[in-house]
Amino acid sequence: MVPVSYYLILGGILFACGVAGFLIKRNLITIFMSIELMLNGVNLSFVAFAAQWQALSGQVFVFFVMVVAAAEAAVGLAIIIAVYRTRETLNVDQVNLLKL
Amino acid sequence: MLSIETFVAISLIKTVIALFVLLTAVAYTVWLERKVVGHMQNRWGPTRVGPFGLLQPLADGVKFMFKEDLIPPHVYKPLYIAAPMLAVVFALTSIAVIPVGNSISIGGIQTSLQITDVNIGLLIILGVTSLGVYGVALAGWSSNSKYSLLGGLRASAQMVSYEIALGLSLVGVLILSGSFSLREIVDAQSGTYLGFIPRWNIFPQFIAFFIYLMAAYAETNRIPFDLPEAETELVAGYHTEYSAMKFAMFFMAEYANMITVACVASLLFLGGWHGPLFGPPLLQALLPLFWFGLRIFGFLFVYIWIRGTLPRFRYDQLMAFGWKFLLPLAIANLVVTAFVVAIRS
Amino acid sequence: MTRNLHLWLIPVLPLIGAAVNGLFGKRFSRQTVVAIALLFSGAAFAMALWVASQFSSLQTPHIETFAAWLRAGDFHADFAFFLDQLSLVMLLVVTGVGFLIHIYSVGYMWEEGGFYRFFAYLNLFMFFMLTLVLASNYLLMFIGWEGVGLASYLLIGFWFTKDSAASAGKKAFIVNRIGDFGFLIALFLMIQHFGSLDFVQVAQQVMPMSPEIGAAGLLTAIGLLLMVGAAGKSAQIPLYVWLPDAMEGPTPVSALIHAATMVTAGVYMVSRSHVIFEHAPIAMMVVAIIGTLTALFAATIGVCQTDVKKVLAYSTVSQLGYMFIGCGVGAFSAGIFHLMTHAFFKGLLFLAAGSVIHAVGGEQDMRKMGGLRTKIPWTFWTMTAGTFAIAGFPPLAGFFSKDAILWKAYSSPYGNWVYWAIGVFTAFLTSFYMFRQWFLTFFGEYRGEEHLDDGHGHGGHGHGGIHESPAVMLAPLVILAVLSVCGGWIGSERFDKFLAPVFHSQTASSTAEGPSMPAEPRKEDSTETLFTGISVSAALLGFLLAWQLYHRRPELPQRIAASLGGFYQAVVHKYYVDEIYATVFVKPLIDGSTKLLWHGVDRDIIDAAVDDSADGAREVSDAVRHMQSGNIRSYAGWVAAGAAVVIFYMVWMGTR
Amino acid sequence: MLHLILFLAFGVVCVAGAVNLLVQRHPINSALSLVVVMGSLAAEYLLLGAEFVAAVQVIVYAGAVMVLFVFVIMLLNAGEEERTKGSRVAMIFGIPGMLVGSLLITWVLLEHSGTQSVAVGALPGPPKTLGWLLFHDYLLPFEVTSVLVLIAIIGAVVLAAPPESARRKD
Repeated sequence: MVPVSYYLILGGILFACGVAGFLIKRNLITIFMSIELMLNGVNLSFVAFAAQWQALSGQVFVFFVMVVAAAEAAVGLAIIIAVYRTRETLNVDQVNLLKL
Repeated sequence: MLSIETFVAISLIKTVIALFVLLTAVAYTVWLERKVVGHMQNRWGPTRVGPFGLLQPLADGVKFMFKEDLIPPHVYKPLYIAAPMLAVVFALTSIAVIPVGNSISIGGIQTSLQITDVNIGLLIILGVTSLGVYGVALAGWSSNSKYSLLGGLRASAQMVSYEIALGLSLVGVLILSGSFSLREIVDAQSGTYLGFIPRWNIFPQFIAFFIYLMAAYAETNRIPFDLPEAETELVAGYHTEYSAMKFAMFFMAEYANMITVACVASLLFLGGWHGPLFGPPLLQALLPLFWFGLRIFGFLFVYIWIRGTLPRFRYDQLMAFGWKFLLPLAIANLVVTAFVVAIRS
Repeated sequence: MTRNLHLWLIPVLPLIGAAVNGLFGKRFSRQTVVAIALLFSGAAFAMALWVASQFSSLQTPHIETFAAWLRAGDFHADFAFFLDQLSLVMLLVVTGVGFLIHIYSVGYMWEEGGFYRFFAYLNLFMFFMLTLVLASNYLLMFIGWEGVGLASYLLIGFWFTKDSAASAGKKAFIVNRIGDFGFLIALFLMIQHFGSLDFVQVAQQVMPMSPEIGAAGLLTAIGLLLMVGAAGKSAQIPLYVWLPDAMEGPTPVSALIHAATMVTAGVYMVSRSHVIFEHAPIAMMVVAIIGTLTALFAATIGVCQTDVKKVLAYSTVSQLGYMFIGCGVGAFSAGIFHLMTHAFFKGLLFLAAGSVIHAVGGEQDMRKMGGLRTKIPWTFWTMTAGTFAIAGFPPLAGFFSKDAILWKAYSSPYGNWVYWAIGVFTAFLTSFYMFRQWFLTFFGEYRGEEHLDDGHGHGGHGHGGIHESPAVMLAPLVILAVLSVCGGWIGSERFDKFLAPVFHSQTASSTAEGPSMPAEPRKEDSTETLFTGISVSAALLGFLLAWQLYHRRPELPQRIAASLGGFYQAVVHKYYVDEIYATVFVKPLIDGSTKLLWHGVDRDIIDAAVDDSADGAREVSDAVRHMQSGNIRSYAGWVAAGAAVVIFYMVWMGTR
Repeated sequence: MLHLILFLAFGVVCVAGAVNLLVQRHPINSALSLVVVMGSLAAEYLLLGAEFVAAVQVIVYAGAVMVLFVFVIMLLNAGEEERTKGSRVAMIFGIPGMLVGSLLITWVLLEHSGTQSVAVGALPGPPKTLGWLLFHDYLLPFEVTSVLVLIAIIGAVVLAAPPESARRKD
């Protein structure tokens, strides 16, 4: 028997790691992965809450999050490719101008 | 309910048996391929080691093990070493959920001919095979060679693309049987149509079977979709820089994947282990295994046959085939199947 | 109530004409425009005649409600039309005279640009005027009231490229606004105290109230405010100044709007509100005094005017003063009677004046006319009829109505001999300046210079020399002349009886009004005859004086003027009223607006606030924009910090 | 007990993977760490009984999304991360903000929820039931997400397609 809060805290840690990654990483792709990490943390808390409240809706929402994450990954990676094509770098600190 | 100890013991025994059978099968698939292709090309294939060259796989194994393990300079070492292991691990994992026959009882303990029976077995196979791409992709990238990198890129794009068609082709079967459990899918195929046609999914799902066949060939990087290792253009593709046991691991992974695919095809489309049962009880117990093995053999033979027959696709043709032909076809098949099932129920 | 007369058709018909002409008229030929305008105004007239023919069978007042308009709490105002004897008279006058003037305008305006625009405005005016007349509550009446103001503004400024016309339009509009302001406050008071603006309901609520004799109260306030509105619309002291300037508009407009119909709206409104006024003797007195003063004042100015239209304009102001005397002494029916006859003869006079102007090619100065009698005989004879009518010669229309008012001014319980005396003096002045005009225009030698010689003087109607107007203009003149002659034969007694249901039935039931009304019909015939004689002789005196001064010895006026000196100058300059207004009201207002409101409030406070906030925003942005570094990780840092704050706040709120 | 051990084991792997993602400087290592995180999360889902979610997690996340990441890393041949000092704000406000937020959330979670425990497979999510939910109760969101995915596909194609000028040269 594991308290639900453990799962929630695990999810929280993953989310915090994602935020931290977003803040400290310089590589666009890694930053993007940090976002995925955050989403995964949220997904875990969804499933944990679903177990706590005995409601399958929580799991259904995980699917939606996954679909959105997949769509986001497709578009995001396409954007990264486009950025790399014009800037020849993946370092966000050097991608700080709106113009090309 | 079994005690934990018995459960672990039985599982271990089953795992060991399955691994042994699988690895042997892998080895002899290689032998079979060389033999069959040789005959197709009007030559003999292996003949020297043992009768009909039957010990050739053993000799190969010994050779791989004792060859010098070269690690080229400028490779990214951790992944260079991990990649073949990943490949072989994922290839061997999926065997865990494949049932090879009904339950048997030995010494009063009822156990199924399957390492573990989970109700989402098919999904696990799909998941594990989808992870298999990492081995190939990482090998290609970590070798720090343009041939390998191109091979890895091709492999990852190809496998991700064809995985969609593969998954969708299976959904038709899933709709018919209403379960993810491989055992239940097989059980749903027992009996006959009109008294003499076996109730196999291949008959109502012929298109799905075709799609599955094509997609599976692409997933296992076999001719005519062996672009990642196209030796005429990429030397040896993603495993150009590998030698000795690491190379052997990729080899094993490829053949193990072939066998997995053959197993899934047999289970999903060809009725699994169902077949005529006769003779004494022991024979009755073993016959399903035989029927199952026969189907796998037939499937592997087709693999080899096609390898000996068809030329390789161009890469853009491969992608176009996957996205513009197989995927729409799979979706159409899925829609029609769902519609028919909905009408019937 | 029993029958549906479809009264809404009467105002809506001209509206359709206005819409068609206004929206599409630019592409129509002149003939089409005329056809549309005449069709719809004529249809309205025909409809009014039909209604009049049905009138005897109606139960009065006849109210037709078409739709609910405003609802706010208990208060509600409907789209409802109200037909009784009073509105029937107005209806006939408006549609009839309006239709005639439409016809006249066809000839008068034929050469002008913006032809379609003129008729669209004219039809629009008809719509609003009919709405005003037919409205069953003060609010709908107010809509018509404002609408005719709008149409008046548009038509005065019809030649908007001319500066004086444009500013005359503005002046009319602004002066009218002052009056409307009073009217509006009166409406607010009514809403507050009676909870309704419906004529019937207001009357029912006022009836039981005791008259505010010797004390000013609510009804007096309402009455005075209504009078302010009426003074604005009907050009009474002190708001009459716009009307003479309004002569900048085309002459048919002056005839229709600024003589026959719109300016009488104030009289109509006061008559319509007679219940309120009868309960507020002070208000009545104010009405009478204003009317008297205006009549006299305007008449004296009229004596010295040289512009043919200006004379008529001041005459109109003066005659409106008569109507208010009538209303102010409680003789509403006499006022309305004079309104009707005035519509005939003043419309006629204006149209005839227009015809004269037309004939001499746009010249309006009487000093440059003369001897036109033989050249434009039709115009001469019709104008003669109008002049004799307004001067009050029996048996023409003006005699009867003016006489009725003067008699009532003396004999009515509200009356006073002073009103009568001034009225008679004004009648003398009226007769004098009208015949002055008559003599100056039609007799003597032609004093215009070059016009006879060259035909191009007035490009528009320049077929050489002085010429009679076309038949399309003369026909309305003749009809109106006939009406001016015969219009009075109805007799004020019969007219009074006809309107009695409106003015007496309600008051008769009122106990407060008891003693005066039944006692009133008892009058000494001899006294009345005497009074009639006096006023007729006043008119005759005016005629003789004018004849003497302007026909026999034309050099005399100059000398008289010279001997009068300052007073004459004052009269010529209209007593400097415009200048006084400019100094007393307009200039302080402009200065105040400029210095205080524009420079002080607008520039230093409002604009400054806007500018300073813009500057402040720019400075703040300047400071804050460094947050927008373009660095994604910085943005993420802000988001994280903000999220922390939000979480903290939520936790804090949650645990408190 | 076994439950707790498994939870902790996979949890530790999870957190280790997440931390490794942060620490590693090469994107491909980060990507693989993330795959590990996702794999162990799938195991956690299994512990909670969400078997279908676990399988989808592996197939979609680990097997497709992360493969895409790896693919892009390979395609762009992304090198080691440079340690540039691009943003002081992220360090001055972001990290403390993140820490404060995390601590607050942790505190709230510990204080106000989760005293109850869940058993192994607490809420089984069989595919059939989930499918019923998805296609009945959540049909509209489902369709909306399908539109979203369609848009994403089109967007990805448009964005990643070589620019007009490059294509014309071919």
